[in-house]
Amino acid sequence: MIWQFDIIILIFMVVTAVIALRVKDLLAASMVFGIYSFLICLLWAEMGAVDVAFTEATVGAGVSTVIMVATVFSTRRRSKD
Amino acid sequence: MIEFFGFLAHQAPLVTVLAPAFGALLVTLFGRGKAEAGLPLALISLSLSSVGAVVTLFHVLASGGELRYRLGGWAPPFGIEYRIDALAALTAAAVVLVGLVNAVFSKTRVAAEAGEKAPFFYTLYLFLLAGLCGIVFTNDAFNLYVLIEITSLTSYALIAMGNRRAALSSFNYVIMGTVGASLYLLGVGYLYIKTGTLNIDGMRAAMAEAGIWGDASITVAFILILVGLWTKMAFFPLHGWMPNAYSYAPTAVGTLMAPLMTKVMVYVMLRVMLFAFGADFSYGGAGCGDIVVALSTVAIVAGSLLALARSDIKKMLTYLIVAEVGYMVGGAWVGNEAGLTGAAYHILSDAAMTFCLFMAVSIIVLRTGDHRLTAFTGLFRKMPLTMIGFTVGALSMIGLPPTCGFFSKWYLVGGGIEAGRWDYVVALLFSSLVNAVIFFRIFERAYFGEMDEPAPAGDDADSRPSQPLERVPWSMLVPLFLAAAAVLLVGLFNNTLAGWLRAALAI
Amino acid sequence: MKLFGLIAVIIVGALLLSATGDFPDFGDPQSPASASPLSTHYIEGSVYETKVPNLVTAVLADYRGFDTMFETVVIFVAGIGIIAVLRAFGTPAAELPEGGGEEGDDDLIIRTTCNLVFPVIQVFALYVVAHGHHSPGGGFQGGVMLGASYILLALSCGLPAAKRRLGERQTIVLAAIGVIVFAGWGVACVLFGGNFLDYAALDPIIPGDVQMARSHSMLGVEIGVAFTVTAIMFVIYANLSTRGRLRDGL
Amino acid sequence: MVQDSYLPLLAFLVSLCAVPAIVWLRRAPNRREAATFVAAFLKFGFVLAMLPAVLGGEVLRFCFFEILPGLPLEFRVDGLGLAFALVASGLWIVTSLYSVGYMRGAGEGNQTRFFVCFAISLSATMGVAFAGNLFTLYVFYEMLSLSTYPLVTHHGDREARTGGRTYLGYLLGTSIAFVLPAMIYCYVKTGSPMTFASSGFLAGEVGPAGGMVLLLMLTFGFAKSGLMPFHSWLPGAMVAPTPVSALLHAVAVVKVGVFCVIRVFTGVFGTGFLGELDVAYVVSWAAAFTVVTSSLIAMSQDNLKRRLAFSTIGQLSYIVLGVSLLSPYAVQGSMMHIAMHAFGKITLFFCAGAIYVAAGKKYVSQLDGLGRTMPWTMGAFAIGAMSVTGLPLTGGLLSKIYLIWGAADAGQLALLAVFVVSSVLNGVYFFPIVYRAFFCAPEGGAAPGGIKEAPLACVVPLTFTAVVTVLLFFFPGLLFELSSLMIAAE
Amino acid sequence: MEPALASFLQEQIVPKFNYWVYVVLMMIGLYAMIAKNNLIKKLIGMSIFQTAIILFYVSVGAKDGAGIPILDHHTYEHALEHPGDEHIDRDGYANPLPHVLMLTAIVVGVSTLGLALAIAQRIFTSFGSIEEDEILEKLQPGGHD
Repeated sequence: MIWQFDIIILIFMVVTAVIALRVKDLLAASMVFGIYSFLICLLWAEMGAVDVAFTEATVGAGVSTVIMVATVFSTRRRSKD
Repeated sequence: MIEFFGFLAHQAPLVTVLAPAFGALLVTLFGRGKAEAGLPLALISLSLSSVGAVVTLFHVLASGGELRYRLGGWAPPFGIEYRIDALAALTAAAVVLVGLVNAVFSKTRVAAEAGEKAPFFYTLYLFLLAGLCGIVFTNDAFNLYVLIEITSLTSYALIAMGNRRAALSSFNYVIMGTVGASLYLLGVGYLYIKTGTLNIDGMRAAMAEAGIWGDASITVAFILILVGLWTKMAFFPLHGWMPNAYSYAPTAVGTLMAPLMTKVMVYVMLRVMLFAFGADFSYGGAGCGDIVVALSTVAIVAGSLLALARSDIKKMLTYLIVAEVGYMVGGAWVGNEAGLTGAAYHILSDAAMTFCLFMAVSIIVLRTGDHRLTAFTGLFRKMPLTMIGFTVGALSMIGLPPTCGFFSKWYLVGGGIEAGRWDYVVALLFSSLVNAVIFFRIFERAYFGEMDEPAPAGDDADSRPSQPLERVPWSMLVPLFLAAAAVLLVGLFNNTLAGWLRAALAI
Repeated sequence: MKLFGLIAVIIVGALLLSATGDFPDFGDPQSPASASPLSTHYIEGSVYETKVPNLVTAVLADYRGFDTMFETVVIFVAGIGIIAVLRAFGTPAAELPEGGGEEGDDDLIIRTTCNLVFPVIQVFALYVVAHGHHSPGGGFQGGVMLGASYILLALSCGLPAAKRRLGERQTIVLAAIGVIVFAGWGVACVLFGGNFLDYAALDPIIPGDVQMARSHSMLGVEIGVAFTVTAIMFVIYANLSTRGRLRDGL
Repeated sequence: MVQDSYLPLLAFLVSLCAVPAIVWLRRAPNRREAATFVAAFLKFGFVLAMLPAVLGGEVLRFCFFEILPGLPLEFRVDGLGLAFALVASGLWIVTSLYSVGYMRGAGEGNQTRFFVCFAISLSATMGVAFAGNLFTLYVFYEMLSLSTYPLVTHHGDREARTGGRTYLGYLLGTSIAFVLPAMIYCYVKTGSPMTFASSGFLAGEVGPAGGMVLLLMLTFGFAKSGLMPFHSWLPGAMVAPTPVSALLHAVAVVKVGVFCVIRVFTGVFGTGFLGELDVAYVVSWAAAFTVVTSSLIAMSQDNLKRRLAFSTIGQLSYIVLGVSLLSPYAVQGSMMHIAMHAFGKITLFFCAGAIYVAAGKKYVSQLDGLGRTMPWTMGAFAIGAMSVTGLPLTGGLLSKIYLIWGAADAGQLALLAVFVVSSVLNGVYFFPIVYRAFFCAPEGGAAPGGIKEAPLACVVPLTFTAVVTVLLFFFPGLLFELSSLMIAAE
Repeated sequence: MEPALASFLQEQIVPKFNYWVYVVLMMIGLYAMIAKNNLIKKLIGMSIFQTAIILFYVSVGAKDGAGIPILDHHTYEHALEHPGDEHIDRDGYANPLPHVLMLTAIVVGVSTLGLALAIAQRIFTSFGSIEEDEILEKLQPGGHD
């Protein structure tokens, strides 16, 4: 566990979370959310939770993002907020 | 032979939970595309489950209080265990029996409303029941969370199978339900970080041993868990998701969830209050008893008044549930035996009477094709049998003897008086009076027939059934009568039931 | 709504932060959660009871196996729920309003690459499932990867191509079988006289000692988990990308 | 003293058992009515069968089962209850006969429903009369409220609907809002089964302030007793067919109300304990106010049945006033007045109904000269009026004497004056009717053609009750004994 | 810097920064769930909300100086050969229990997300919009509450 690393990832996580919620393009939001998941995955690995990191990588960064993109494609891409 | 029966009795809780689960899986495997393929399997598995629940109940009573079942054979806190007392066994029995009877009741409706998706409908339906039973039995805080999520996911999907309004209300439910469940999970996390265990009894023991009752994090955990559960049980003002969800959902779902979901969550609240935190903390250390009773008073009054203002029958009933949840929360929090018994007893009685009313109203809405109060016009003459069922449920809601609603009110009011919470007592009586107004308004309409007054404005096309029923089949009437009989029986045997509950909740 | 949201956030945030001061320090090995007999037993004792070096797998599949079974059910229910909500059996495509997506045309390079990668992913996924006892991984991770391989196929070569490998009916059956394997394993324990999911009861029919019975049983249920997860991940994708029509997706 | 017996249960059940028979025979009106009569006679028989034991000082007890912890659902038949049950079941026979005549004469619809509800409400009345504790009393009280609703709203028109709404609104509202919490409070605080006892089960359990609140809640909560300000359901309920008004609103329902109030005073608190608490005066003044006010209102009513209704309100408050005086004479007077007023008032209602059936007249101002065409009816009316006013040769005099005696005994001269003044007022609003009927010329000169005496099925009952009213003056022994049983027990 | 503030930082924030950040993330998610108008945005908020809780749990399980919760080969072989000799040190391994729980929570999260997206698509199919205000507008003529 390296706390400097920890802090950097956490800061990036907050930033990506805010960006994911602020961009008006839902496709971009989904992708940024994928980045957010990937950062979390890094964080877990760094904190020693390798199994959680593995799951998060496959489920969070992988499938979640894909199904979100799929939904964006079959609905609207623009969001009002 | 005796050994064999002992073995069966030992495994009965497992049968209660797993029979619906296996039923669901088999429905998925074998029910392909046919509308009624799932029904026989659902009925068989639920009957099996009911037998399991009843055997469990008698086993609990015979063994003097509680049963424990170690899943995976691991001793707690390493493994997950079931802890079943009379309250749990009764609640589980109520859950599976309602599920079974409702499966019969909704036989024709599932075919009509779910069509080709009927097997999937039954899969979700059965898993919902399995989840509810699991919630009732488990003694592990995290297992509880997983099961809560199973019931939530199944109910989101089941509700969303209704019309387009149902999908929208289901989405709201997803948002609020997730917040509720997540807050519960967070609260469990707070407890875990302070106690290092997930076993509900173990938490209380660990907190007592470490003497950390006064810590801020324990209080916050308590509040988080409670707020989470309140969201799931639609405690005013966190009830926003419920009225639309229950009234636009498919018929079979409304009649299943209205009697069960909120009640099981009340059960969980009782469990958490008494066993995870202990009565001393819940009523003393947490220091929020007075506020919660005041909140429940507000919930009762608000629920009743909102119900009074509705012209949509099902929505009116859901607001009545909001008020009933207020009853139970208040009863659980006045902090004495009578109140607690009342709250626990009301879980059963409210399940019976809500079930009865929802079935009657569903029949009426389907038969008349009208979802507003105008549907009732002249019904005593047109649909006397349905109205008998409706009347029994309504009298119970008002709280007239010998229905179960009267006796739960009796215990709750007694608890309120004993604790000196006059505001709560007045709210209970007020809600009885409002219920009387609501239901006698309906009776009047049903009894006198045509009335020359303008129809209430605001027709809502989405809650109107597409095609009125030609006639009411017996498969709908018999379940209604069973529920009405349950309302009366739970009332008449309240003394016995309350005795068991009192022993289970001994504080 | 925004104001209400702000107020709710401030109240809940303040509540949560008020408790933070009370927690043991981050990473403190002596915190109650880390020093409790529970976690100590899992770390120090589980290998003697299960012979599985990956502690997470041991706890996941054995000590808290009942949780994991219901976790599989959660996945299963989600998949069935999505079908129940979204799947439009036989609805003509013209009746549904069009979304913003446009059909991308097939690209030879992508198709070829994916066809090459597809078996590799699957083999690795199977390794993850099977090797979960000794390294990070297990039924969930492997299952998701297997599912992802089909998703990749659907993305690159179109949904029909993926459906040829894993048809809708087969998917649902596979998912159900996965849960049945897990729950059935538990029932088998009951039939051999143990409690539900008490793998030790299966000692008579599984080679090796009691610990190995547990270890092998874990592998068995992990495979069940993998079945379900594979199938449901694909179901989720297939339905969501086509709005339940299961024709050509993205 | 206490003796287990199935007789109370039989007396209670017999009219309930008649319900399926009545429904089954709905296509054959004659046989349907026969079922009613059989049940009525059986019920009266069962009640009579209890008489010897009760007169011998026994209390007949029947316990269903323990419905709440330590709280049985049980019947206990004592003198007061039996007296009431005798009156109610006896008058059911008469009323049944009358209602056959009336319902057929006036061509009312839904007669099966009418007789069914009638039978159920009689069972409920028996339940109230026999109730052994406050809880049982409450259960049957509510049963009575509900089962009489279809009777009150029998006509199903707008007026009936409004009347029915007021009826249920007042009765259910007060019982849920006042009686229920008061009862639960008693249960929680005393933990006793709330069995009626002559010394009162609340004795010594509550202080003056609490006692005052409980007494007021219980007295006003049983709104069937018509105490102001919860009286307006009664005039509203007069939209019902006359047999209903007669039996229910002269005997069963309203008498159940005052019966409950008597139980509250004698069984719940006990007159001795109330004397210690010194709180009953509030009820006395409320009742006195009701007596005077309702008499004044009655004078201004032109609708005959409404005039009778307001008269009933006043007479009921006599009973409440009497019992609230706490003097043994007044309490005995109250109990006797239940019966005396019942016979007098039911005669009056029968007459009003007979007039409606025969002449189609509802208003006092239309009655000129009717005595000449309907001598039996108007003669009975005169006797009923005498009894209610309290004139000699009718039973009403006896109970009134006891009441006045009690007031004097309690030293409440002002309340004694209320009795006297209101008796005068009773005369003032009744005798003009008799005068008009016999001594005024009919409107438009000669007697209008077509008006004849009412059907026989109507005339016989009203004659019978008028005769009983007179007989009660000469032979009050049984009533006197039953009511003094209660006094002796104190 | 004020000494009080410094000591607060020293004692409350620095050693527990993970617990602070998870609250921040959670509140971001919660705000999005309540205040955002777009259904997909609400769901992104919901996912952030759930991951924040996972962050909390995993932080609970973390230990300074501990490795991943998998026994290294040497220790494992030793344990197999000498079952009686309990030489595993709990401080050397992260607490596995929160990891197990969070595996479940992640799975629950993705299931909820998938189902919610399906419902959102269904809403889009029926209403032609995924903006909450537009949908409610479409319901206006007939619907109430």
